[in-house]
Amino acid sequence: MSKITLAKGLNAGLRKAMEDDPKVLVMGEDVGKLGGVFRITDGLQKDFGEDRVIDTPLAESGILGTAVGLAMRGYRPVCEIQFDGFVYPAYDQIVSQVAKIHFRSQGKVKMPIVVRIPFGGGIGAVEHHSESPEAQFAHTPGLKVVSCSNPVDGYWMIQQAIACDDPVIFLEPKRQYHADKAELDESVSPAPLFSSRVVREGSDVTLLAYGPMVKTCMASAEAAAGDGVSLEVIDLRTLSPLDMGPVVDSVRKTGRAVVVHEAHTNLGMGAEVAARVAEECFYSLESPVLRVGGFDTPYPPSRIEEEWLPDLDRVLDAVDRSMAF
Amino acid sequence: MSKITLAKGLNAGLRKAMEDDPKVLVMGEDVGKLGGVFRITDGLQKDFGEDRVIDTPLAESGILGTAVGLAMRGYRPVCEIQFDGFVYPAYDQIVSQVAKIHFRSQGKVKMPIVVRIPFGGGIGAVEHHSESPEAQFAHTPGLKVVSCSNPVDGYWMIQQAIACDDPVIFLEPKRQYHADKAELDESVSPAPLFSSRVVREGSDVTLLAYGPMVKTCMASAEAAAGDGVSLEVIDLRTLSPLDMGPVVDSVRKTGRAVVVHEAHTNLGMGAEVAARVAEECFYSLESPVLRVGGFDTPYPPSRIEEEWLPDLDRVLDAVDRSMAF
Amino acid sequence: MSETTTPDFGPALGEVFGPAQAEGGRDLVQLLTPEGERVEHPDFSFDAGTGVDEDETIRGFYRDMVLTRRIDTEATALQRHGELGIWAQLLGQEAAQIGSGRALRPQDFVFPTYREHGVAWCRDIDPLRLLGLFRGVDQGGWDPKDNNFGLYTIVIGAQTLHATGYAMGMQRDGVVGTGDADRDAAVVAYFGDGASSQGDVNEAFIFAASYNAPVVFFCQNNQWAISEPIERQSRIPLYQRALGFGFPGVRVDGNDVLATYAVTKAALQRAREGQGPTFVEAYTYRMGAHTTTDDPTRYRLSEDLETWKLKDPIARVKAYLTRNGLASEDFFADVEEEAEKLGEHLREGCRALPEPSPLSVFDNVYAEQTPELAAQKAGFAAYLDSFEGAQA
Amino acid sequence: MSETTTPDFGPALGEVFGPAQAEGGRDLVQLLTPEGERVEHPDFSFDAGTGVDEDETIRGFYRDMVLTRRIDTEATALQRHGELGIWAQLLGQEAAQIGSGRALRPQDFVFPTYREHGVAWCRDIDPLRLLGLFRGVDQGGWDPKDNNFGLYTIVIGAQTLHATGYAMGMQRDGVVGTGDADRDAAVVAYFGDGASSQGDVNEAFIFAASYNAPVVFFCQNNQWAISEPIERQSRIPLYQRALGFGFPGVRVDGNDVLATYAVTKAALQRAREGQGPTFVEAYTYRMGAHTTTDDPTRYRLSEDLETWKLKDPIARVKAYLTRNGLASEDFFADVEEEAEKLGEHLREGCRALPEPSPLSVFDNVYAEQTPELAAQKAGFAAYLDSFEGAQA
Ligand SMILES: Cc1ncc(C[n+]2csc(CCOP(=O)(O)OP(=O)(O)O)c2C)c(N)n1
Ligand SMILES: Cc1ncc(C[n+]2csc(CCOP(=O)(O)OP(=O)(O)O)c2C)c(N)n1
Ligand SMILES: [Mg+2]
Ligand SMILES: [Mg+2]
Repeated sequence: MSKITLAKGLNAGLRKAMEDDPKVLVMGEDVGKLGGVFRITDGLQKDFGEDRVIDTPLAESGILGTAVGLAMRGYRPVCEIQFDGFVYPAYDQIVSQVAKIHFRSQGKVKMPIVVRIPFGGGIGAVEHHSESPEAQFAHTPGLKVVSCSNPVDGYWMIQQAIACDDPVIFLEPKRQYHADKAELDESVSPAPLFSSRVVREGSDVTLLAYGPMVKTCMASAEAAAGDGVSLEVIDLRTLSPLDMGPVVDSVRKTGRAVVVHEAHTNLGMGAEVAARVAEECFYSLESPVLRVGGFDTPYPPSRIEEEWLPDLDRVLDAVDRSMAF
Repeated sequence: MSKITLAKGLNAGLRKAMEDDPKVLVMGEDVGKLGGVFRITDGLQKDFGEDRVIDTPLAESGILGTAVGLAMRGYRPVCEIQFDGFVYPAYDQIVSQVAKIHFRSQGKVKMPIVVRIPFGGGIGAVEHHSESPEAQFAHTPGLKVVSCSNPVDGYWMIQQAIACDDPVIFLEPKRQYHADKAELDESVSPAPLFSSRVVREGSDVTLLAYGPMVKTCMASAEAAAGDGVSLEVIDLRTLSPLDMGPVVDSVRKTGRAVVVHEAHTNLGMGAEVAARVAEECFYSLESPVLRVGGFDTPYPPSRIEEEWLPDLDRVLDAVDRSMAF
Repeated sequence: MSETTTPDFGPALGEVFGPAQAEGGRDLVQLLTPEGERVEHPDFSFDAGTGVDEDETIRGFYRDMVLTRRIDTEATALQRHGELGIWAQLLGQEAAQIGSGRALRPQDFVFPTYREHGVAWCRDIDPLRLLGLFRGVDQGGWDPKDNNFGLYTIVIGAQTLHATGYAMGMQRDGVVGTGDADRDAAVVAYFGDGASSQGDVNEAFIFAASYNAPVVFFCQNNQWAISEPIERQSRIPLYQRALGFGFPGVRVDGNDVLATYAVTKAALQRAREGQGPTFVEAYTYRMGAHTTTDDPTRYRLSEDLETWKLKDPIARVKAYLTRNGLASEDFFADVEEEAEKLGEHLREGCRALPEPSPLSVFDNVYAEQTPELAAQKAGFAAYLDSFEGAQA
Repeated sequence: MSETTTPDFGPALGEVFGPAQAEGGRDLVQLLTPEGERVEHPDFSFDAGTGVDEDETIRGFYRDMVLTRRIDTEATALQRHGELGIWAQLLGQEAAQIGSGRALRPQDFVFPTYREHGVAWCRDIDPLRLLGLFRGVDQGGWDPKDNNFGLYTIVIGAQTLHATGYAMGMQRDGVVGTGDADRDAAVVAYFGDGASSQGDVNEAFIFAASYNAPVVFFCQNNQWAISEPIERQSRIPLYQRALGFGFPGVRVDGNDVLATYAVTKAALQRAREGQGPTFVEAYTYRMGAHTTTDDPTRYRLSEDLETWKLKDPIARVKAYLTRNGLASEDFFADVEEEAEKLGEHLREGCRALPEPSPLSVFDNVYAEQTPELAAQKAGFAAYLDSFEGAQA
């Protein structure tokens, strides 16, 4: 057993997937010699060659569009989008082609494409480098959307996403890449890709999060415990489809829920979760599902990003409001 | 006073805006001689010339990108996207440039751009011609999103959108273009652009809709009245910002709400409205806000689109479920 | 400081503007004149292949074009009778499609737009299958793997990137430049003159050049993108676009099936041999409306139509065959009869196309169905049953 | 049927590949050699303008480049000291930026990328303002209208379309081709070699050509897009891209300030006169890292760096001025002193840059604030106050 970072977990997962299946390709800007600006593909081109680890011209629509053709030819492209804010030039290919070709062809053509997107803020970057575009993809039928929150999930989830015959938008919390290390025990088989997980049990309020905000929620729960407030934390992991089972069970127990994400609150994942929880747990709810998200403004200059991003205090503030209802 | 269709109302509104302000430009594919595939810009190039009514090369990103430059130069471009499904190639320019430039420039650069999008289904068209992309824009700070539901609103709202100094995504229910006629009384001054409106009073359940679904909800209310069920119908008109005032007032009164739209239910406008209503009307709600939307599948082949689209029966079914709660 | 006189920047604009679209420009490759006369070209010649009867081949082209046109007129009629929601006519583009389609080998792969009915014919797609999309019963009724013919793509230009990626896949599969004629393969990406303005199409050129991918970019310049003339998209001959990306471009008379065949065959050969992409501009004309919902009288002159009628792709082959006694009256009669049968097949088949069930919409959203969607399907099924119940 | 021999498709690939990037290729416009010798070019010559002292102008270029380089080294140091989050270095591209920047007239408009610090200098933007974006206190601290210099754009290629649209606006404002030197205006769109692959950039070429817009596409080919060499983006000299779109392209020695000035000035003149767009490829080299967070040793050889050091844009001008006695020791000393002062200005000014308030984020989302957002701001203000309270 070894301790690994999220970056290492993803890198090892990609390597494993490429070893297991010769059809797996990695493509994107600077993924070759450089190993990606975050080094997630570090060493892969050296070991698997330029035909399988492809440095592409600087054009995201081109990356996704050629990935579609490669998938039709039987390959399993893993496309790296360098930063969240640069996925939009590829948005048309993703929502009108990648997402629809299986449906259009009545199931005759599969699209086993993974779109890796380092997402979220908190790294002191300039504009377009801290976006959270998950809702724009989760709203699109035909796509599956997941986000890992820790090194071990990173290692397994990227392999599961690559093995999936459907297109998967794979959101990586870039702030966590080199943050914490965790034990990877290969002998423990992973949970299914499209499943949510209770990562901390509690009885007063349910915190729902994914990606970078799971850590924030765990810290909030720890702090709350000190004040005698018991928070249950669920790592959603899968955003489309949502795995509502654990969520409903938890809220039926606690009667209160707070959804936390960095994405803009308006029409963010929190809206969908809140709407569903309200519908499925109507009589159990002692207060409305509250949302703690990025404000409905563009992502701010980095000097004030920490104030803009949801943090422990804002989460606990929402918890208080929920319990005061 | 004259009776006009939505198509005529929009055409007349565009003409009025161009007469009132020489800086107003119309640009897009086939908007010139042809007057657009729906004839919304019919006759404008003839009367205002090729410099103000611009047939563009076949490239949506190019249309929006050049519109940004024209706006910086002091013009007010009104861009026509030929069909909803073809706005995605321009998605990057819209969400990363049009939406952010005013913020990026700390208010020094205004973006008075209107993006006209004929949206929604029900016209027996092929793939990509019946999409409802509103949520993907409403989630983006910096954009304002509105939808007209009738000829008179069409006439006024397009002029108000063009007069607005912020970028406005203007969604036109293409199915309604040539459907019903309405009296246009120029002497009656219009409601503010970013306001919702109660279009039918009722006491049992509140129906919330916009664009093409307003007509469906009005018909549903009419039918329900026959069965002694009183439905209040609100035409949201503005999707970002939302005008929650009338919605909250109504739900506090009825205690029940159903949101209706053609867009996919998952993360559609209904999710946001449901989340907000739950938060603002928690103690008034006698049942959870229910949603009637397009299914979470790609838009279907046209022979089954009528079954796929929300209709009177599905709305009333939701009303029943709401009242049975 | 306006005394500055502008120095020479290479090709003078006058020169560049000159041949733009006029008569196809000086560079048009033609092997069969509108009058039906064979002519020579320094670079390209019609070669049916060793051991293949040339006349037989040309009669085959004639048959293909007549039947393709019949598919088109029949489908147009079906739309008029309300059997199709819309139809994209190819009238006038038969030679561009048959000439290029017949230059393909089985192992090659085609990425069409929504108008490649003639190419579909060459790929042995039952024309009936083409109608499903326009009737609204499906979004493409064939399996691309069966005939190496992709589904129709409606988002302008998107398929050119798919084609390039597919060609990159062929390179990785080692079926390019092996010298084995039955093994080496290439891809053809069809697109229109209007599509040449899309970012995706230009990115496809970038990727294809960068990886030297075996793809032929086959542009049918039919002079119009709905109501917009080619001049709005490009002020120089379209085939010259390729020069900006570092691969060859050639303009061929798209109404000349022999020239289109010869040029496409050569371009495919280059691709298969590993020499990379080629841009082929088939210079033709959209004789019909953009689609059955379009009204061309709003934006173009009937005179143009008349001049192009004189260049009809089928008439010139018929003239060539008859004048040189290469086809009998019987031959032409047989083709006509075949066309009649085909028409019947389409008329009857169209009405018989199976209607989709409302519930089918949930089935192929994903290869691995989600519990969410399964539940949504069950709920909708129950809802629909509730009416059955009501009626019972 | 592989007996088919491939006919001539125009430019043989060998020929096309040939000059690709080697030594800038046969077509490089150069007026000042790396050794500091003036040379002639058939099409372009350095002309400071009537009544302007040429030596004075060249000394000015030298000063501009030295100060620009100082801005760059100073900002790089500030980043190392944690005062900036990141910095995009222009080391080596001074001549490309000063040469083109000085060719501008006040009424022209510039659309930069994130690296045009030298052009900003020419537009009289206080370099301090450039730091805000990289320090993270704002996203561009100047008003584009003040100096006709747009905000830095980070999404690769997006600004080339903005530039084209702005140029279309100039056409509508009647400030193109009037013959009035003080009135006629043009736009310069800066972008990089990597950007040339983006759909947006190619669509900008399409629109500019279609409307003959007065825009100069100024591409700094610094050989690298982060870790990817120019060959990944284009297998032919980039300036030839323009030929595919029907307007002239020219490759200039981007390390030669005189040649860059002459070529850009001529291209701008064409644009202002209404002759439409021009593509200028400034052939240069990114001597530094892509940004301060990049590590070029992972992907390129130090030898390349060494060869390019010999082509330093500043050294050659200094050599020219000294060898020909056109500048005194004092002049060079003064410039050095000025640079020192500038460095001080940046060091002190950077730390003094005003910090944004967390609440400011709500203020410029819209020109017309929404009730929603006003409420969100009020709520956040109250939330923040609650802590003040706590601390009090
Ligand atoms: C991205 C996109 N924008 C707009 C449209 C609407 N549209 C359909 S066909 C067409 C014109 C295409 O012209 P061209 O490429 O020349 O092909 P042709 O129809 O002439 O065969 C347009 C604008 C579309 N299908 N996709
Ligand atoms: C659309 C988009 N994709 C990716 C990036 C990330 N990125 C920033 S700079 C860069 C390389 C740009 O290279 P080039 O155009 O040659 O300009 P240079 O940095 O060399 O000046 C990349 C890939 C981006 N900013 N925008
Ligand atoms: Mg066309
Ligand atoms: Mg570069």
